[in-house]
Amino acid sequence: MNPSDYLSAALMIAGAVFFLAGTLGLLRFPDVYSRLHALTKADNVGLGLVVMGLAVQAESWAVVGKLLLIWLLVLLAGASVAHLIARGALERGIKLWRR
Amino acid sequence: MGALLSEISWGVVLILLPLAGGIACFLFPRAAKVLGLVSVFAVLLSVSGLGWNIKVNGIYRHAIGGWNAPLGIDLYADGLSLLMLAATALVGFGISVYSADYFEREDAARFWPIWLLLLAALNALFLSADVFNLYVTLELMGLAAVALAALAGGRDALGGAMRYLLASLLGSLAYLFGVALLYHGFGSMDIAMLAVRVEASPAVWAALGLMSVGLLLKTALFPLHFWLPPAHASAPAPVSALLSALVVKGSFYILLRLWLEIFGPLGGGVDTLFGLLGTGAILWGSLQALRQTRLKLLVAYSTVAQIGYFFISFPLAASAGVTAWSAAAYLVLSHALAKAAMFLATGNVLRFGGHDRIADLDRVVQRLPLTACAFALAGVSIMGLPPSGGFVGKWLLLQAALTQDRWDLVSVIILGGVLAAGYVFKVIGHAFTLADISHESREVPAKMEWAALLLAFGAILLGFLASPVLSLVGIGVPFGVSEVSP
Amino acid sequence: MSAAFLFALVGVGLFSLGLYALIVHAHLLRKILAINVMGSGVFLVLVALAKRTGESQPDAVPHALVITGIVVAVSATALALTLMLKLTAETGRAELPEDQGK
Amino acid sequence: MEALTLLHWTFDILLGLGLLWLGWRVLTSPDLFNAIVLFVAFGLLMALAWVRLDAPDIALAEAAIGAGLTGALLLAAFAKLRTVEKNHDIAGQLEKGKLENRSFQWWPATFLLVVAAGLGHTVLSLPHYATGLSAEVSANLKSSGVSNPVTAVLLNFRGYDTLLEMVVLLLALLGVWSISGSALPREAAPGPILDTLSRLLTPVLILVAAYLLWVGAHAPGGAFQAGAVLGAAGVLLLLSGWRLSSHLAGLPLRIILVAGPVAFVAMAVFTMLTGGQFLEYPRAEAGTLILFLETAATLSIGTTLAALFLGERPKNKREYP
Repeated sequence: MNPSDYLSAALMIAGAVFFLAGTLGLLRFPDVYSRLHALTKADNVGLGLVVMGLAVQAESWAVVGKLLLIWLLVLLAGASVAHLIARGALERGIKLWRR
Repeated sequence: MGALLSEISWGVVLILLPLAGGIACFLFPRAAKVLGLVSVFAVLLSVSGLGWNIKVNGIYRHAIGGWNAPLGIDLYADGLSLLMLAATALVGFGISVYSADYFEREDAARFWPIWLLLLAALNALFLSADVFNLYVTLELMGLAAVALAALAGGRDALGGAMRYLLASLLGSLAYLFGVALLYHGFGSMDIAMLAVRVEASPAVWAALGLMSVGLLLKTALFPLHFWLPPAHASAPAPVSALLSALVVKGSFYILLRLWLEIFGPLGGGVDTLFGLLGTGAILWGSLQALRQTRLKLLVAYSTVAQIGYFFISFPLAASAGVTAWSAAAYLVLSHALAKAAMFLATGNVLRFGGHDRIADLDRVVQRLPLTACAFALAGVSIMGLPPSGGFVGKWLLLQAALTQDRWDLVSVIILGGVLAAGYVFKVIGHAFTLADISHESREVPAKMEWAALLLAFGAILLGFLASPVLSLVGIGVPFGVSEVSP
Repeated sequence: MSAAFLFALVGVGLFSLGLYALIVHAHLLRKILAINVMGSGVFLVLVALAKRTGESQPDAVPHALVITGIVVAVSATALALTLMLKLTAETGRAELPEDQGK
Repeated sequence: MEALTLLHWTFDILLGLGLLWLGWRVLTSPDLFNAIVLFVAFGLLMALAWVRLDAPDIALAEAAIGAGLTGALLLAAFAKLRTVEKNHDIAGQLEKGKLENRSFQWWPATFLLVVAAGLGHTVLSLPHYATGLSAEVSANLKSSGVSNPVTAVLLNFRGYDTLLEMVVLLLALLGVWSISGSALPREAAPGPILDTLSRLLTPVLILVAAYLLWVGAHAPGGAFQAGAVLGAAGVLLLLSGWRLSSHLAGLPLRIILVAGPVAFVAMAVFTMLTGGQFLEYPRAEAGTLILFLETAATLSIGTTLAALFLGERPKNKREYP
């Protein structure tokens, strides 16, 4: 193992922690809006860290470009879908959770 | 001329022609009827071309892509394939002529492309020598058949089609599982190669079980026939004819082929089981047919019964191979013609009187004499009275049973004939009875009457053609060599 | 025992689960899902056993067969869903006519 | 190394159990909508299993078609089912759909346990080492025109299967159109986000499809995966309210739908007229001809999948007088 391996391992483990947190939020949060919040926030960052971890290992800039493209696409899709779900929920009349 | 005939690879033509025809019908819906009729007629000619080719050169084999099995897929045709292709082309042509007047405008634009693709699927099925390729043709055939069965719309047709689709998909999946086991057990999908490599092992037995159940479900052998009567009885008449005469034969052909090449030599009592189920089908189907009050359902249950006869050949084949299998082949052919004629005649009655209640069939004989005649002639073949194709088939079957002293099967064959006489005469009797209820009557085009009559004539004519037809079927020795020759 | 057989057994399990659901459930959408799960099971058997080559490169033929199978499955699913919708529009219930009122 | 094997085993076993558990939940979850969402998740887990089985081509196809498009079809059907059932005014029908989950039935369950045990035993009885046709495939890969073995099998060695498969897709569409009839395009107002998203993503998806098509010759990818991505672009456009203009809904649309099968038939006729067998490409041009076939197939597959998603045939008033 050389230093770059340690770096990418650290990045990817950090990413996995974010995924774990997001998943926990998805399962434990009380209503659809807060679940979406937990999911998208954590997953976007988590995926970003994983992509960075992989980019460290990449053999060429083209691969780095592809990885970044994947991240951007997931960001775009994730944000839009979260918005659509939230809007759908509002239209259905699902109330915000208040303590 | 002869050189040209043998130079063209007619098997490929038989697949591509209806395919191209179907696509053309889809692209130009206004010309669908003309394009469809031309394509089906061309298919009929191409089958003659293939027949000529096989008669002169023997077995037809075509390595697609030039690869040869096991890497590539081969097309294969012997006498048995030729018989199925010819039956499909003949019956298909008769039904097409009928459909040209039956479907109009938008309905014609829906019917023709699907029917031509079904024809392509059937031809591809009868020509395939590869078990996975057969799966694709099975799915093609199943989806086309379901789409056609749903053409009429309405609760009954849609419900029937839905049930048919689920049964068909389940059957294909079971078959595909069998393909997976055969391939992973013996490293090939080519039937001839599998025939050489297969030896008794759990994989083969499981494949036999899965493929048999899947194909029996699609062939609607008792007690897996539950989907057939609703689907066949609620479809438009020409579609019922196609489904009963041709589509159930497709899956039966695969089963027969696999049995002859791969599973038959293994033994193991499955043939006895098939014989029992066949017996059950004959008795149950005939009794149900007798009970029906609607003509179309009666004809559909008659199909359930007649399918049983095909399976009586399996237990008889062990020691009278050629006779028993020739009987099955002859029954398949004559049932295709006769059942198509019956459904088309039923369609005429429905169109004429607006209903198909058997009790109110009174004026049919006077007003639709040709249709009544077609129904009666087809009935002669279904009952197995001489001279008819049905008679030859049942006679051969009786011969095979008698040489082995299988009196149980002899009595089933005869009893089935008597029951068939019962339900055919039930219809004819009502058609002759005068009743004075007046019906709204609609004109039935002459072509529709003649199409039914000519198909029925074909079934009768087969009674005189036994030896040429059987010698043609024997090309390539599909049934193996046996001591009894027809 | 190897990964090939592990996944092949999972395939057998999925096939059986799907068949059970196909028999037991009346709702057509559920039956369609069941057929799809069964199909996945068969595909899994077909591909898992292709890994028995003993090399890193598995047998490519079953892979191609399964891609064909996936396309066939989506075609059949589309047709089945359309039939289901039309039938429901006629009868008001997404069940086979004979199963209704059971 | 030991640890790595152990890790692989743990992963595979968890994946297998996850598949079975999800499969069970799909088929028994009381709520139909949940069942569909779980089915999509099941498809994604299947894709993971394909990766573990060294089948990246199938993983792509599964994710795009098995999970993605089938999921979209199921969800669309579910939404329509809800409207249909509302129209029929059967109150609580959907609630009933929730409760329809029948109680456990012993007879079929026992029967299927026996079936599963028998099949499991059969699978385990197969030889533990078998090469299948891999030797033949690699021996002929050079003359196939492509270097991805799966593409070689799909488009060359067993190209005839693929021809029939294109017809299966076409037939499904014919069936769907025949059953559901035709309809005038409905306007839909999806809102700005979906609109922007589809504007941004459609060109990207088309680019990805073209890339998959091209790369399929030597790496995972090919006509079906590309077609599925193209189909996804179509679904996205349809969701955001876009409809084909009625000038194009007739013959032009139909020509694109049949482009794949027509290309195959044309290729078959061409190969036979030039003295070869059915679909026997001249060795030197095999790569180019395969790319041509795949391009036509991709267009047809994409369009057909999107059309299947839409359901009704787009109406063209001049079609039937």
